[in-house]
Amino acid sequence: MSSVVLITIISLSLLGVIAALILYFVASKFKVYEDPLIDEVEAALPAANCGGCGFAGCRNFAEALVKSDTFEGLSCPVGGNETMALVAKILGREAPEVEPRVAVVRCNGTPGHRKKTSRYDGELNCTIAHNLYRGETDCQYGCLGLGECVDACDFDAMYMDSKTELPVIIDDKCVACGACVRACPRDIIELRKRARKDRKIFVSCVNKDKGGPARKACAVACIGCGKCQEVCNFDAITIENNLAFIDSDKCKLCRKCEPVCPTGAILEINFPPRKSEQTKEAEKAEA
Amino acid sequence: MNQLKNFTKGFIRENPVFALFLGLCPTLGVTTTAINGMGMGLATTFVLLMANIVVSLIKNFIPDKVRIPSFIVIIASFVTIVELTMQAYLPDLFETLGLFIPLIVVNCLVLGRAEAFASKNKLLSSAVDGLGMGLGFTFALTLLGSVREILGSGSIFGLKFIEGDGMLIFILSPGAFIALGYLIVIINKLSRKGA
Amino acid sequence: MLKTFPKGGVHPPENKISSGVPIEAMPLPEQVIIPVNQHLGAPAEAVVEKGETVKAGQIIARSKGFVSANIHSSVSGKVLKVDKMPDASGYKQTSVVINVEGDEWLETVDRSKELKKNISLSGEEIIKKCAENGIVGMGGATFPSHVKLSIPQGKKCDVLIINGVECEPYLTSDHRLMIEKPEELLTGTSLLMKALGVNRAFIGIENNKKDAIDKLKGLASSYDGISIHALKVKYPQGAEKQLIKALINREVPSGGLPVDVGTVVHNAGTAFAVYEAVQKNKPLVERVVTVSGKGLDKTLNLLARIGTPVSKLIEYAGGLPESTAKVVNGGPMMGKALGSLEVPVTKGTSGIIIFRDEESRRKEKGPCIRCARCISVCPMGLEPYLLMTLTEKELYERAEKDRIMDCMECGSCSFTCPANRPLLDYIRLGKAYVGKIIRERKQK
Amino acid sequence: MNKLLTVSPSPHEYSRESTRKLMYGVVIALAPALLATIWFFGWAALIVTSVSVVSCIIFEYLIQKFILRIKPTITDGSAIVTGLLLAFCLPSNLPPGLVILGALVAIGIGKMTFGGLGNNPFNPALVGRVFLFLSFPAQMTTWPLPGGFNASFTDALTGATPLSILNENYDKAGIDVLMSDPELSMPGYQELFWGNMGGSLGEIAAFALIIGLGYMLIRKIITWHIPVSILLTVTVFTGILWLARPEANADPLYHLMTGGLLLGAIFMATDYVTSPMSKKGMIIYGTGIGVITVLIRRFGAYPEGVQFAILIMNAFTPLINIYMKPKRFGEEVKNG
Amino acid sequence: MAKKESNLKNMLFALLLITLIASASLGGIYELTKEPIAAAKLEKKNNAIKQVIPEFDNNPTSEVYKAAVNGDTLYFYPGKKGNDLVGTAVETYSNLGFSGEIKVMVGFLPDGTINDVAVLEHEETPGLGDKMERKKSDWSVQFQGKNPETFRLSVKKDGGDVDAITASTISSRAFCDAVARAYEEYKSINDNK
Amino acid sequence: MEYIIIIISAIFVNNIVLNKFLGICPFIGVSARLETAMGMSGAVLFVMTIATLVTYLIQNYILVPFGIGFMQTITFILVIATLVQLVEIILKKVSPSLYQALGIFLPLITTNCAVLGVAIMAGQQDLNLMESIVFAIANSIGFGLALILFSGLREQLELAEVPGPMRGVPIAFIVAGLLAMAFMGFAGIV
Ligand SMILES: Cc1cc2nc3c(=O)[nH]c(=O)nc-3n(C[C@H](O)[C@@H](O)[C@H](O)COP(=O)(O)O)c2cc1C
Ligand SMILES: Cc1cc2nc3c(=O)[nH]c(=O)nc-3n(C[C@H](O)[C@H](O)[C@H](O)COP(=O)(O)O)c2cc1C
Ligand SMILES: Cc1cc2nc3c(=O)[nH]c(=O)nc-3n(C[C@H](O)[C@H](O)[C@H](O)COP(=O)(O)O)c2cc1C
Ligand SMILES: Cc1cc2nc3c(=O)[nH]c(=O)nc-3n(C[C@H](O)[C@H](O)[C@H](O)CO)c2cc1C
Ligand code: SF4
Ligand code: SF4
Ligand code: SF4
Ligand code: SF4
Ligand code: FES
Repeated sequence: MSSVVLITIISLSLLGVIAALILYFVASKFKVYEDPLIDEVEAALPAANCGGCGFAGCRNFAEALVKSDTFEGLSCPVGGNETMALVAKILGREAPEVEPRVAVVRCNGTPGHRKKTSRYDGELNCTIAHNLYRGETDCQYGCLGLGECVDACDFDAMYMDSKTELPVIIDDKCVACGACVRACPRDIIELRKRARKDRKIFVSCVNKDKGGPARKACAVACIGCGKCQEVCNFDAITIENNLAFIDSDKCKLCRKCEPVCPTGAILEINFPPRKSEQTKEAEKAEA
Repeated sequence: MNQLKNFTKGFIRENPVFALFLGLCPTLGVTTTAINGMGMGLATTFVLLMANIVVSLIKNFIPDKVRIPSFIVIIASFVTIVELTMQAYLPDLFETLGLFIPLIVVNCLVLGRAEAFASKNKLLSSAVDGLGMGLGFTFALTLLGSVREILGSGSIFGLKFIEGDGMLIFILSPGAFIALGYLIVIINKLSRKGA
Repeated sequence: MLKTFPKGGVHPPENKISSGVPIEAMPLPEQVIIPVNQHLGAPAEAVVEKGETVKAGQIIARSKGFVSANIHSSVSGKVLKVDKMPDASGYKQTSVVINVEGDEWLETVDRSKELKKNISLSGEEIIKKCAENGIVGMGGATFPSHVKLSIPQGKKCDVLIINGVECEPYLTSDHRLMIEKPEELLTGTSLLMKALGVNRAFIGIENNKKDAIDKLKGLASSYDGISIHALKVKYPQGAEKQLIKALINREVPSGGLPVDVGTVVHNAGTAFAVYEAVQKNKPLVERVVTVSGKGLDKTLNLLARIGTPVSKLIEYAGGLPESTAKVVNGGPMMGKALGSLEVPVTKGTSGIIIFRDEESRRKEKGPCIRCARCISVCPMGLEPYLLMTLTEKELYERAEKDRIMDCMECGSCSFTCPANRPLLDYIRLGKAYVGKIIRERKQK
Repeated sequence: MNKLLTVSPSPHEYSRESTRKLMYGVVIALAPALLATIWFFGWAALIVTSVSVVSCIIFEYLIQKFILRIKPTITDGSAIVTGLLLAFCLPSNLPPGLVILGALVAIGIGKMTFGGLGNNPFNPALVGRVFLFLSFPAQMTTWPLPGGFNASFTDALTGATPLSILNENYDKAGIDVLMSDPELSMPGYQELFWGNMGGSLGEIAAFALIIGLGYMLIRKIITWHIPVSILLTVTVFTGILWLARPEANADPLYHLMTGGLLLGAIFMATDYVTSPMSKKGMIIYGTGIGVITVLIRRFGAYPEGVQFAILIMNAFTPLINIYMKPKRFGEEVKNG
Repeated sequence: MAKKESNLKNMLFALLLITLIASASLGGIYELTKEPIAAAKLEKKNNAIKQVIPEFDNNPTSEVYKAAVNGDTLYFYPGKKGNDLVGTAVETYSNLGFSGEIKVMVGFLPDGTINDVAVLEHEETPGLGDKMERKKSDWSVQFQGKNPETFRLSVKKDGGDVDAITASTISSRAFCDAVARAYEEYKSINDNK
Repeated sequence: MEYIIIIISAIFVNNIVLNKFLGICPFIGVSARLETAMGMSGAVLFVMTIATLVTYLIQNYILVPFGIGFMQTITFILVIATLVQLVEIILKKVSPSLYQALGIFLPLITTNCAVLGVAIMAGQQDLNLMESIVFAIANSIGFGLALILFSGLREQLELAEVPGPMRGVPIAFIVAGLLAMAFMGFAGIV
C-alpha cells in the first residue's frame, strides 16, 4: 500500500474517532431535557434540514408539529405525505370520523320577497355593511348579499346568484369546512347533517322579529307561528325568539312541516315533486 | 410501494427542483448550458444512487448520534470519487462545473433522500428512489440549462441557431433565477393539468 | 401663526352654508321616539310603561351603572309604547314612543331666558346635577359628562379645554351657540372648571368663526381663568387629542385619556348644556341641530327636541329636494348615512346634511399606489394603507402592533386617497376584530 | 322623493385627487424633456418613445386580459408613465425590436408578475432598462450624438456620453483638461444644461427635467424629500472627492447634470410604489441612492450608476418601511 | 431489527468503520486516478503550446524557464525541432480583465513575431469578453503573424492597432496587456542572451 | 486595504448568494419571515467563521503537508457537520437564550453549501489565516444582507396581490433574480 493511502486512512479514521468522541462526551455532558415526543417525531422526519418546511431545521419543525393541534400549513416537502402520515401516527392524531355535513343558507330574501329600502354604496364586504347598518332592506337579520361567505370558501362550493342576490351552495363541492359559517356576520349559514341524495328541509329565515314586522320586511319570513312545530312528530322543531329551527339531527325528512308554513319560510330541496291531493286519492282508490 | 411509481415520482410530481426546491445551488450555478446541466445532474445522480444503496445497507448498524456524520462521510466519499474521476477523464467539464462538484456533498437533496428514504427503506426501493430522484434532478437541470442556453446564447447543446448573441442576462445570475421562477410556474401549470 | 396640531390633517371644503342662520326653535312634532341608549356605556333602563302620561323633563329611563346616563322625556304626552324601534343605524333598540300632547314641563325646570351667572353649588353638586340631568358629550361621542368630570384617584387635572372647533364641514350648531349664548356658555365653562377644580380653561375655536372668537374674547375677561384661542382651520382639529396638542402642546399617550396629561375636553354645546342643567335644572332634552346641504333652499340651525324624527326636521326645512341621494346624520367626515328618515334626533345629533347625487357617489376603487398620502394626512401617525391591508389579510396581530386601535376614525385617509381605497371601512373592521382579541386576552 | 337613500360608511366627502390625474400629471411633467429630446435626436427619439409607450400599454392589456384574466386597467395611465420612462433611458438608435422586448420585460416581469400597479417591488421601467443593458451591452452603450430634428434613424453619428469619457479617465485628468481636449468632445456646462450631447433620450436636457420637477412639486404629485436628498448626497459625496483631488475627479455640478441622475432622482426614484412611505424613510432612501450612484460612477465598471442605485434601494424599501415608521401620535403607550 | 444504541462503543465503532472504509477506498481511487489527472493537466498545457508555436519534437514543459515580473511569474516553454528553436510559448497573464485574472499562452517565433495566441483561463463575461477564446470567435486571429515591433499592442481606442471585441474594450485591453507583457519579457531575456 | 477589498468584494460584488449561487436553499427556505432571516444570518455568521478557521487549520497543517489535498471535501464536511452539532449541543446548555436566537438554525447550516463553499473558496484563493477569517465574516454578512433584504421583500409581497400561480416560491425566484440584477451594478467596484 502506498504511503498516501496509508496517511489517508489514518488521518480520516482519526478524524472520525475524534468526532465521535467529542460528540459523545459533549452530548452526555450538556444534556438538556426535552419532550421525548419531539425526538420521536424528529426521527421520523428526513433530517435533511433543508428549511423547505419554513422552519429552521427538522427539529424545529418537529417541535412545531408536537405543539400544534392541527397539521394545517405544516408539511415536509422532502418526506412528503408518507412522512406526514408517520408523524400523525406518532402523535396519535388521526382525524376523527365525522358525520358528513353540508352548508345551507338560511335566508330566502330575494328582491321579490324583500323590498329594498336603501342603497348600499360602501365596500362590498358583509361585515363592514353589517357593522354600519341594517342593510338595504328592512330585515336586519337577513343576508346582505355581498358575498363574504363566497370569498371565504376555498372549495369553489359557493357562488352568488345574481337573480336572487343570495349565495348558493353547491352540495357536491361543499366539504363542510365551516369557513363560510365563520365568515358570515349574520350567522345565516348553518352546517346541517347531509342526508341521502342531499335532501334537506330547513327554515330558510333568521328573522327574530315578531310576526308583523317580520312579515312587513320580507314576504317569506318566519313569523314564529308554531304551526310547523305542531305537526312535527319527532320534536325536531323548536321556536325561540319568534323563529323556528329544524334540528337536522332529529329531522326525519317526513315533509309534514313544509305545507303548513303560512309564509313559505320552510324549504324542501332535492325531493321528488309532491303528488297533488287528487293523484293521492286516485292511487288509494286503485289500491 | 409500487416501484414504477416510486421511480417516476421524481420527474414531475416530486421533482426535487420544481416541486421540492432542493439542491438549488447547482441548479442555478451550473446551468449556463444544457450540457453543463446534464453533466451536473448525472454526477449527482450517481452520488444519490450510490449513497442510497449504501445507506440502506448499513442503516441498522449506525447509532443515532453519529447518523449524520456517518451519512455525510459516505456521501462525501462518493463525491470525491466523482471528483477524481471527472478530473481524470472529463477535465473540461470538471473545470466548468468547478466548485459545485464538491458541493454535491451538501446538496440537501442527497442527504435528504439518504435520511428520508434510504434509512427507512429496503435496498431495492432505495436504489430506485435514488435513481428516480437523480434523473428527475438531471431532467430539471437539463431543462433549465436548455432554456438559459437558448435565450442566452441562441444555441442548444452547443448548436448555434441564430446569428450573434442571445440575451446575455440569461447566462448571468439574474437570468438563472428568473428563468427558474417562470419555469416552475409553467411546470406546475402543466403538471396540474396533466394530473 | 395660528396654533394647530403638527401632524397630518386635511382641509376639505368648509361649506359652512348655515353659519349666518340664527338658531330657531323647531315646532313640536306629533310623536317622538326616544331610545334608551343615546350615549356611550350601558343603556338606561326604561321606567315608564305604555299608557303612562309624562311631562317634559321627566325621567323616562334611568341610568344603569356609572358609565351611563339618565334619559328624560323631551315632550309631554302619553307613552304609546316601549318597544324596539330602529335607530340611526336601522337596527332596532328599545325606545320610548310618546304621543305629544301640549307642552307641559316639570315644575322644577326653570325655562326663563334670564341669565344666572352666580355659582352657588360645590364641585360635587355640579357633577351630581350633570348626572341627574343626563348630560352627555355633545361633540359626537356622547360620553356621559359626569364620568369625565370625576377625575380618577391619583390623576390630576390642571386645565379644562372647551372644544369650539367644529372642524366638520357644513356643521354650524356650536358656532351659532357660541354667538347666541356666549354668556351661558362661559358660565357653563366656569361650572365645569369648578367641578374639575381647575383654574384655567382654554376655549379653542377655528379661525373660520371670527365672529364667535371676537364675541367670546370680548366677554371672557369678566370670567376668571378663561381664555379664547383662535386655531388654524384644519380637520380634525376638533378631535380631542389633536386639540390638546394644538392648545397646550401635550400629547395624550397611545391608549390614554386626556386626564393622563392633566386635562379634560368638553364640547361647547356640552358647556351650554351643563349651564342649563346646573343653573336652570333643565335636563338634556333638546339640542341644536344644523340642517344643511347644497341642494336645500334654506339651511337651518334648529333647536330640536330629542326624539324628533329626522323626517320632520327635513320637512321643516322645505322637504327633501329631488336631487337628494344621501342624508347624513352628523358631519360629512364622521357622520352616519341614514337608510331611513323615520329615525329620531338623539343627544349626539349635531346636524343633518343632505347630499346631492353628484356629491354622494363613491368612485371606483383602484389598487393602492403607495403614494403615502394617507400616511401624511393621518393625524395619529398611523399607516392606513397598511392597516387596511393587514385587515384584509386577517393579520390582526400585526395590525394591533401597528396601533390600529389608535385610529380615531377621522376619515382623513379615505378622504385623501387618490386610488379611492375604502381605508377607513377596513380599519374600522380591523378595530372591531382587534378589539375583540384584546378583550378576550384581558379576560384570560 | 321616491329614490332610495344611499348609505355608505364615513367619510362622505372625498378629495379631488385620483390615480389617473397623478399619472397624467407625471406625463405632463415629462413633456418638456420629450420636446427637448425630439429637438436633439429627431424622429428617432419620437419613434423609440412611441414604440415603448404603445407596447407597454398593449402588453399590460394583453397580460391582464388573457393571462391574469382580470379587468384591464390601462386607463390609469401608469403604463404610459412606465413606457415613457423606459424610452427615456434608452439610446435613440435602439432597434424597435429591443425596445419592445424592454417593454415586455418592464411590464411583464417588472409589474404584472407581481400583480400589477402598486404591487411591484422594483421600478418596472428600470427593470426593463437594466434587463436590456445586461442583455445587450453593446447596443445599450452606443450613444448617437444629437443630430437635430431630422437626423436619420439608423446611421446617426455615435459617440461617448460625458460619463463614459469620465469613467475611462478618472485618475488621469481633471475635468477642465478633458473638456479642453477637442478629440474627446466633452460637453460643457451649457450643453449639459440645454441637452446638446450624447446620451439616452430623457437624460440629456437638465433644464427640461428641472421644469418637470417644479411642476410635480407645485402640483404636489411628489414631495421634495427623495429628489433633494439624492441630489444633496451626490453633491456632498462628489464634492468631497473633488476637493480632495480636483485633478482626478469631476466637480459636483458636472456630476449633477450628467447621466441619468436628474431623470432618476426626479422621476424614477420618486415612483410611489417602490419608494418608502415615511418622510424619514424617503430621506434614507434618497441618501442611499446618492451614495451608491457615486460609488458606481467613480469606482465601478459602469459609467452610470443611478439605475442600479435605484433598484438596489428599491430592495431596501420594505426594510425601510418596517423600521422607519412615521412618528406615532402619543408615541408613549399607556399601560404597556 | 433494532437500531444500535447510541453508546460510546457503538458510536466509535460505527464511525471508525465508516471512515476506515471510506478512506481506504478513496485512497485507492486516488492512486488509480493520479496518473490520468496529471496527464490531463499536462495535455492541456501541451495542447496550448502546440497551438501557438510551430511543430516541435522536444518536450517543452521539461525545458521550461521562468521570469519574475512584479511579483508574478511568466513561464517560457521553448519548442525545438532537433536542436533548432522553432518558437517559444510564453504563459502570461493580466489583471486588467473585466472580472478577474486572464491567463494567455503566446507563441513567439525566434524573431519575436507572434505565431499565435491561446487563452488558458479567464472569467470574462460569457458572450462578451469570452470572445477572446478561439472556440467562441476568431477575434484573436488578428494577432497571428504580427510583430510587436511594428504592431502596436493596444486597442485602437488607446491608439494601438488591435480591434477591440465589440463592447468589450476592457477585456481586449487586458488581453493586449498580457501579450505585451509576454513580449517584453521575451525580448529582454533574448536581448540579454 | 487588502481586507477592505475582500470585504466589499464578498458582500457586494461577488455576493455569495446572488452572484456565486451558494446557500440558495436556506435563502429560499427561511426567508419568508424577517425574524427568521435575521436569526439565520446570525447563525451563519457564527458557524461560517468558526468553520473557516478550523478548515483553514486542517487544510494547512494536515492536508497540504501530507499531500492528500483530494481529501478536502470529505474532511471539511466531516469537520463542519461535527462542529455544527457540537455548537448546537453546547449552546443549548450554556445559553438557552442564545440558543433560542441562533441555535435553532444550526442544523440548517450543515447542509448549507455556503459554509462548505466559503471554506473551499478561502483555500482556493490562497488567503492567509486572518484573511480567511475576514473572508468568512464578509461572506456571511453578504449572505445575511441578501437574506434580510430578500425576506423584507417577501414580507411585503405577502401583502401584495400577487397572481395565484406566482405566489410563494416562483415569485421568490423572480424577486431574487431582480435583486441579483440590481446587485450587478456593483461590478468592478473592487
Ligand atoms: C453584464 C455585463 C458584462 C460585461 N462583461 C464585459 C466583459 O467581459 N468584458 C468587457 O470588456 N466589458 C464587459 N462589459 C462592459 C460593457 O461591454 C460596456 O459597458 C463597456 O464598458 C462598453 O464599452 P466598449 O464598447 O468601449 O467596450 C460588460 C457589461 C455588462 C453589462
Ligand atoms: C371606555 C372609555 C372610558 C373613558 N373614561 C374616561 C374617564 O375616566 N375620564 C374622562 O375624563 N374621560 C373618559 N372617557 C372619555 C374620553 O376621554 C373622550 O372624551 C370620549 O371618548 C369622547 O371623545 P371623542 O369624541 O374624541 O371620541 C372615556 C371614554 C371611553 C370610550
Ligand atoms: C375626528 C374627530 C373630530 C372631532 N371634531 C369635533 C369638533 O369639531 N367639535 C367638537 O366639539 N368635538 C369634536 N370631536 C369630539 C372630541 O374629540 C371630543 O370628544 C369632544 O370635544 C369632547 O367633548 P364632549 O364630551 O363634551 O363631547 C371630534 C372627534 C373626532 C374623533
Ligand atoms: C411620481 C411618479 C413616478 C413614477 N416613476 C415611475 C418609474 O420610474 N418607472 C415606472 O415604471 N413607473 C413609474 N411610475 C408609474 C407607476 O407608479 C409604475 O408604473 C408602478 O410602479 C407600477 O406598479 C411613476 C409614477 C409616479 C406618480
Ligand atoms: S366554505 Fe366550507 S362549508 Fe361553506 S360552502 Fe364552502 S366548503 Fe362548504
Ligand atoms: S350569507 Fe352572510 S356572508 Fe354570505 S352574503 Fe349573506 S350576509 Fe354575506
Ligand atoms: S393614499 Fe391610497 S393609494 Fe396612497 S398610499 Fe394610502 S391607500 Fe395607498
Ligand atoms: S387611520 Fe384613522 S386616525 Fe388615521 S387618518 Fe385614517 S381614520 Fe384618521
Ligand atoms: S444546494 Fe446549496 S443550499 Fe441547498
